[in-house]
Amino acid sequence: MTVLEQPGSSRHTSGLASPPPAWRPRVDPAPLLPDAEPYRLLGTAAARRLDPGLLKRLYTELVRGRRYNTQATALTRQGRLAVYPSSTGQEACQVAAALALQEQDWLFPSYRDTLAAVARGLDPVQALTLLRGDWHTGYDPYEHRIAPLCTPLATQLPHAVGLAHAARLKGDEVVALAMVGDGGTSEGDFHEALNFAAVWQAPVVFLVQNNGFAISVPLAKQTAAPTLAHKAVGYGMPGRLVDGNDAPAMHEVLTEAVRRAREGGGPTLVEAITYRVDAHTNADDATRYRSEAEVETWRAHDPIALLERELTDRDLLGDEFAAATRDGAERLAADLRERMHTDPQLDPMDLFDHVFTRQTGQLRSQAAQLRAELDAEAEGHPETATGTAAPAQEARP
Amino acid sequence: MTVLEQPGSSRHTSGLASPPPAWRPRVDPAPLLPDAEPYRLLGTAAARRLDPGLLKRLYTELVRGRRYNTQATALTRQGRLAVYPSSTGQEACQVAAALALQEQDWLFPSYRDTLAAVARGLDPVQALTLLRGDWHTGYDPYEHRIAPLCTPLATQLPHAVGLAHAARLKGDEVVALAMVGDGGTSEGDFHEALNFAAVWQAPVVFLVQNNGFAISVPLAKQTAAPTLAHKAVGYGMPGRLVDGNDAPAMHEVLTEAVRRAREGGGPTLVEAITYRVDAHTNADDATRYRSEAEVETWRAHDPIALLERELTDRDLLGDEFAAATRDGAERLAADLRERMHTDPQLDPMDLFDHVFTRQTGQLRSQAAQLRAELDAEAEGHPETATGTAAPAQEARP
Amino acid sequence: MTTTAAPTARKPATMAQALSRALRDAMADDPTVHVMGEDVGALGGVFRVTDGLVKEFGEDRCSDTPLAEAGILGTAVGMAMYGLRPVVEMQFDAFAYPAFEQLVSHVARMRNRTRGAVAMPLTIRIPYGGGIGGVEHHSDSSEAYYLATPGLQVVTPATVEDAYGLLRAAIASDDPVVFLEPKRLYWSKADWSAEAPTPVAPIGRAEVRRRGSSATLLTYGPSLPVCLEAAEAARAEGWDLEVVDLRSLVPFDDDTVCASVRRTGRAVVVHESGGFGGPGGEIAARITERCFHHLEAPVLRVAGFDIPYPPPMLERHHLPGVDRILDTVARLQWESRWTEGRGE
Amino acid sequence: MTTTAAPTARKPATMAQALSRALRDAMADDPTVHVMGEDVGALGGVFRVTDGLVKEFGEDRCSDTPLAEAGILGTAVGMAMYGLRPVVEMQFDAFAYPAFEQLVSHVARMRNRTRGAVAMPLTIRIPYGGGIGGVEHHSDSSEAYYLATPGLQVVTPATVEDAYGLLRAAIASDDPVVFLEPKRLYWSKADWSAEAPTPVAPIGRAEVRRRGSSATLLTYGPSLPVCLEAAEAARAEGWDLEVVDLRSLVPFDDDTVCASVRRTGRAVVVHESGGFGGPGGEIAARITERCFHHLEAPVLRVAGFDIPYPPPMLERHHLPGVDRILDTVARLQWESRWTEGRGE
Ligand SMILES: Cc1ncc(C[n+]2csc(CCOP(=O)(O)OP(=O)(O)O)c2C)c(N)n1
Ligand SMILES: Cc1ncc(C[n+]2csc(CCOP(=O)(O)OP(=O)(O)O)c2C)c(N)n1
Ligand SMILES: [Mg+2]
Ligand SMILES: [Mg+2]
Repeated sequence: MTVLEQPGSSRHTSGLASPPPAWRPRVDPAPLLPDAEPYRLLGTAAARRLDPGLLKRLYTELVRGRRYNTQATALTRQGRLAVYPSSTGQEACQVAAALALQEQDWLFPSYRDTLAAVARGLDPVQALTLLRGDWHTGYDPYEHRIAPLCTPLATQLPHAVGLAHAARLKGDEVVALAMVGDGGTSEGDFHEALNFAAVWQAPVVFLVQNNGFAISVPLAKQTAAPTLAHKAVGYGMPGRLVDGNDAPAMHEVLTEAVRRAREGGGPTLVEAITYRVDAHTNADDATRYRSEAEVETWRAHDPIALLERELTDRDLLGDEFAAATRDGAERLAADLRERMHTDPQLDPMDLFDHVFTRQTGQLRSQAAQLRAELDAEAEGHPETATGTAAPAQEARP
Repeated sequence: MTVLEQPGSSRHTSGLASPPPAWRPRVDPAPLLPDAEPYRLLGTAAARRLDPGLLKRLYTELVRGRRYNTQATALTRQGRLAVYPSSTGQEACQVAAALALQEQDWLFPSYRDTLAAVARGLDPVQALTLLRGDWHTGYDPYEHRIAPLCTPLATQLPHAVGLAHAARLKGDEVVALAMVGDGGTSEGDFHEALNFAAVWQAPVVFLVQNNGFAISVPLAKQTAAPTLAHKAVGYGMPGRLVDGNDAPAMHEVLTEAVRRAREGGGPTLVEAITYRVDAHTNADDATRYRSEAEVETWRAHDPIALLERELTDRDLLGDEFAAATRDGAERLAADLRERMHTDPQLDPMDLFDHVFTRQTGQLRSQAAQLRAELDAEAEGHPETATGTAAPAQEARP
Repeated sequence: MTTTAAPTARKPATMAQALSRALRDAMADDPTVHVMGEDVGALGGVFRVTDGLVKEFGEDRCSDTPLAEAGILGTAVGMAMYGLRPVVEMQFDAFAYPAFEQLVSHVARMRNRTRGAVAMPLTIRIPYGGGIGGVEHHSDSSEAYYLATPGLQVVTPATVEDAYGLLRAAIASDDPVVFLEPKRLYWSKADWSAEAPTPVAPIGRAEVRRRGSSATLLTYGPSLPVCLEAAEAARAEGWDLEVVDLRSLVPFDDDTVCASVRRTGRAVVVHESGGFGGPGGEIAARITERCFHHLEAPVLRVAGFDIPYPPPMLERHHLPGVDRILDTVARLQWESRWTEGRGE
Repeated sequence: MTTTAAPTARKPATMAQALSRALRDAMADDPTVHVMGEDVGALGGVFRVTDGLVKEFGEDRCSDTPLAEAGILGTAVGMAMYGLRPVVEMQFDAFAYPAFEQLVSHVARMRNRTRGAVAMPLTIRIPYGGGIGGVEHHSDSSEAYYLATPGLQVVTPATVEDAYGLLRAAIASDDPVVFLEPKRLYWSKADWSAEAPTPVAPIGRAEVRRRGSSATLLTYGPSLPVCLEAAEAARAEGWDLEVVDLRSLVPFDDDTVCASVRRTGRAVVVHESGGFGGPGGEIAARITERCFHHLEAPVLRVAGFDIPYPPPMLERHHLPGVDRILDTVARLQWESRWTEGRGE
């Protein structure tokens, strides 16, 4: 099995000579390889066995998630968010990532994964401070065990590995689920994180949302691999390929990977095939690099529509449930809208807190300088008074 | 084929639902996977077909290479080399890497691969300046198309990719062969280089000398992969596994990979299973992390002995040829010994040359300062006169 | 397609357009110039500086790379070894950090370690600095890292004209240049004779942007407009400030800087980068070493605070502004005449 | 196993041994302390600083990692998030560069970006500097990069006692510390009461190593012994030099430094790191800002040249030596009395 077509390449290896002494195949690679096709449940016979409660739960979250995405996008147009990297079209990945975890587990999201954080229970306003611009991380990561939204690509992956490893050393049954994009898999940190995880057999699940693009760069310019899931075998962990718009399939695969990790089976790499229906962020112009027709084919594979079809087929989408779902989503949106339309109260003096546990003398004197400037400003120049947030103009994560 | 044992994991994927629109398997992963056993020729029936000329050529180079290694190691004891990372035991990899290349090709060696550079035609004294300590790169890389010996692990790999890519853009049929250790495969630069190479289909051959250790760290703490060659599939390039002590097998696999690259077939990852018989460098204490017994099993799989057996079996190792081989190796050693026992003539003012194409004013004045100091020293303090090299005390690459 | 067309009227252009034009002209003039980076192709870069290049020169000359900065710079090193002249785009300041090892251990040293045999004619374009409301990791001023690395030239334009001229000079240089593009000046406009722009040569010359006699403001990149504004405002206080645009941090133009400071006797260095360990310390120290007898007051610094870059809504408090500059100028010991008669 | 045993006689120890002891005591005192890095296990580190730890504390507490510095530091960040106190070893200065992004974008900012919710009690041990005959990439003085990064403490011992005390303090700190170990002092010896060593607390205090009145030498790490030697030699020239060991570059001890310089009126900063953009510029600038009226001469610097670190056979020409320090002290304008009567 080699493309080099060496005469005798695998025929003459036994019997005649001893292999190099330290040589032994370490693990059987076969079970590590992903299936040839992305795993799917919706629209297949296997969907029948799915628990109605789960399907309805997923549906509620997807609808809420979509509404969250459209509301956040609207807030950028109203100048209330500096920037928003939408996960419209990727809600099944986001929701499944949150639901696959137990309370003690940790989520490591990227800038695009605020929805996963919200689905895990984080207050949307707190999830959005980074993108509103009032503070980098707007929540206490320990409260919901959600690491800070990470912008430098793939750099959160080793954090997830370290945290999961530390928990395991301590004897805690904690799993970390780390999210990264297709583009992020090209970074060295992706490689190093997966390698550490496999060597340590750390309880981590790596979820790659392959949404086809890294800003404008299509997958074909990102990798020549058969699939991103195939990268798993090079680390000695199983790779799984899933239809990322099939919420129950995503949920099943992630839940299974989380269970395996929790039971000491080590890490898994999951590639979810999905699509970024919106532009990279509101600041991006997607028409420069892809056609409307391509987007349309993916709209036809919408995660909500796919699940709706299953629910309808199985008579699970009654009027009442549908209305309650819609209402819940609208409540989330209304609440978010309202609270985001209030200017956050900021204290510029915060800049000097938390650089270190105790302020250094140097920072104390810089803080005093700013304090004096602010006081002078408050007296002399009302137009630049402190406390009011200058609306952020432009920002791209 | 999945360890997650999802019910229906690969059974329900056809017919019932359409797959995600953009989904198509990009390349067939099967041919990319390495064989289960390292490719070997010596001691197998396939060895019979090997060209006697090639076998004798390889033997000559191996014997020369071993002698080079022992001589360089001896020079460290005589204070003539600051440090030497020996490739004793790995001569088949070193020699095959050099011989697989054509004149216009490029070699990208690491600190351990001075022998490969010498086998490609580089003057051993020039190859050793880095390790003697008189200058970083002791040769003009363009002369033999040998990149500077690289110490920061795996960082030379993207260089090889870029060079090969540039040559291809220019229409030149140049192949780059880049060498890295098992430890180096854990670095982010390894990942990024292989990915770029595969995406660009650059004519590069990556040769991993898996010698079992990264200084003291054994392979099992470095990776959980079935083999390092399995990493290839994650980039979409073929992976090849070879007995790195089997010189004709190494030569065949590398030659084939080079040919494939030259013909536009893209990069290959070759893992050579070998062993570092000496310590990491003369400064290292290998008894701290491995047993003499382990080393002994590998001594029994010595690349020279393996080839010698084949030559003997086929009556190719006549007394005359054996003696000529020995003599050639001794001549190399004697010449090296002699020339390394002369102090290199160094001019400290060289320090300021080549920082930039033209010396900046700042460097000119620093140079003037040193010039004045040296002049004063030459007058007043003969004991610290310039030109004499202070012997380096300790250095570890 | 060369740049020798007859000069015509000056027209307004943004700094981004001037940079774009410089890339285009350099590629047209020299087939070894290759542009590479994330999103530099169809998208034209997130700041549109590479807009149109892929159309004009094809994907081989202007290529979207995989998303891996060490890989981008590392492969560019190899391309340079084979005789190309790569122009690498790092998408944002903080996203150049993954390439740090390649930069410090290879790009900066290749010529030196090979005794001049292997040149590194590489330009590394890095959009830097704040003031654009960027979220975390999008507003770093990372110049201190580069200027502490021997072997790198470090250049940053502050005007539309220099954006063109310095970028052409950087690409033409046989040594590596870290080319820092002030993000918040990308959309700054100036009348500019785009038909016959010229490279700035050699790299390493500061430029006096405003003549003055009371004190010298030394600055570069994003802070130049702020300093010019401060100099205007200072007239009301009776100060006539000279403003020097350093343009090149490495090589450093001691002559122009010291000539100015010797004339005015007072100096303030202004930059966004954090003060501690930032460029201002080096600049102040070397001025003091060279002009001690001429100084009526210590060289002072106005810099970003020594904190991680703030979130967008607070960044205006961090950035050196006109008031902070004037407050600092006021501290240049205008009353103390104890130094009188002290000079050479 | 704690450090409260009764003090006994002072015995000679090397700096490497003191560091080793500090690690051992810290691990014994606090089960959350974990040592990790390349070859820190069975080998005990290439400098033997972690010798014996794996035996005493097991592989979970002292672990050989895969060979990937960003991965080492990145996983350490995650471990710190879970309440551990990782002590990371980078094998050599230049091999910390691959971890630069993790260091600057995460380690240094984690506390700040989470408003104090997530602490980073991380110690990053980096053997640095030259003078040991190391080949390329084994002798960098990389401190300039770290001190320009807000959020990092930067500490470096110059004595055997401080090696222990500062490392204990670093490990005990709830904020990240870049702990720079001067390679060429690893084998330096001192009598040391190894039975009852104590942490230095708080981090951020310089120490006057030699009292003097003519001028102050400001230095740290590998250059301290050179400065002390220079101070001895200076007596013959009639100079009584004070020598200040900074110990902590961040936080910087302005009080001790300025008190010394105000007394002596003259100062020279000495370090191996390249001069341009190196720590000396910052130090000279801040002294001048604070002590201008007291200075009889500009603060001068003796530093490595602005070149890539030389090959071993030439390194002695690069490193600041006694003669170069004395030559510089001689340039401190001893004759010029024009400043007389000028100051407070
Ligand atoms: C290290 C680094 N380099 C570059 C960027 C700029 N950047 C932000 S998002 C992005 C594309 C990421 O693509 P992908 O990983 O596929 O995630 P997606 O945005 O599609 O969710 C880039 C290049 C970054 N944030 N970090
Ligand atoms: C980036 C980097 N980190 C650490 C080192 C220090 N170091 C030198 S050799 C070595 C082990 C390398 O092992 P491997 O890649 O297997 O090559 P081998 O020495 O076995 O040939 C280490 C850690 C280095 N040179 N570069
Ligand atoms: Mg993507
Ligand atoms: Mg090895």
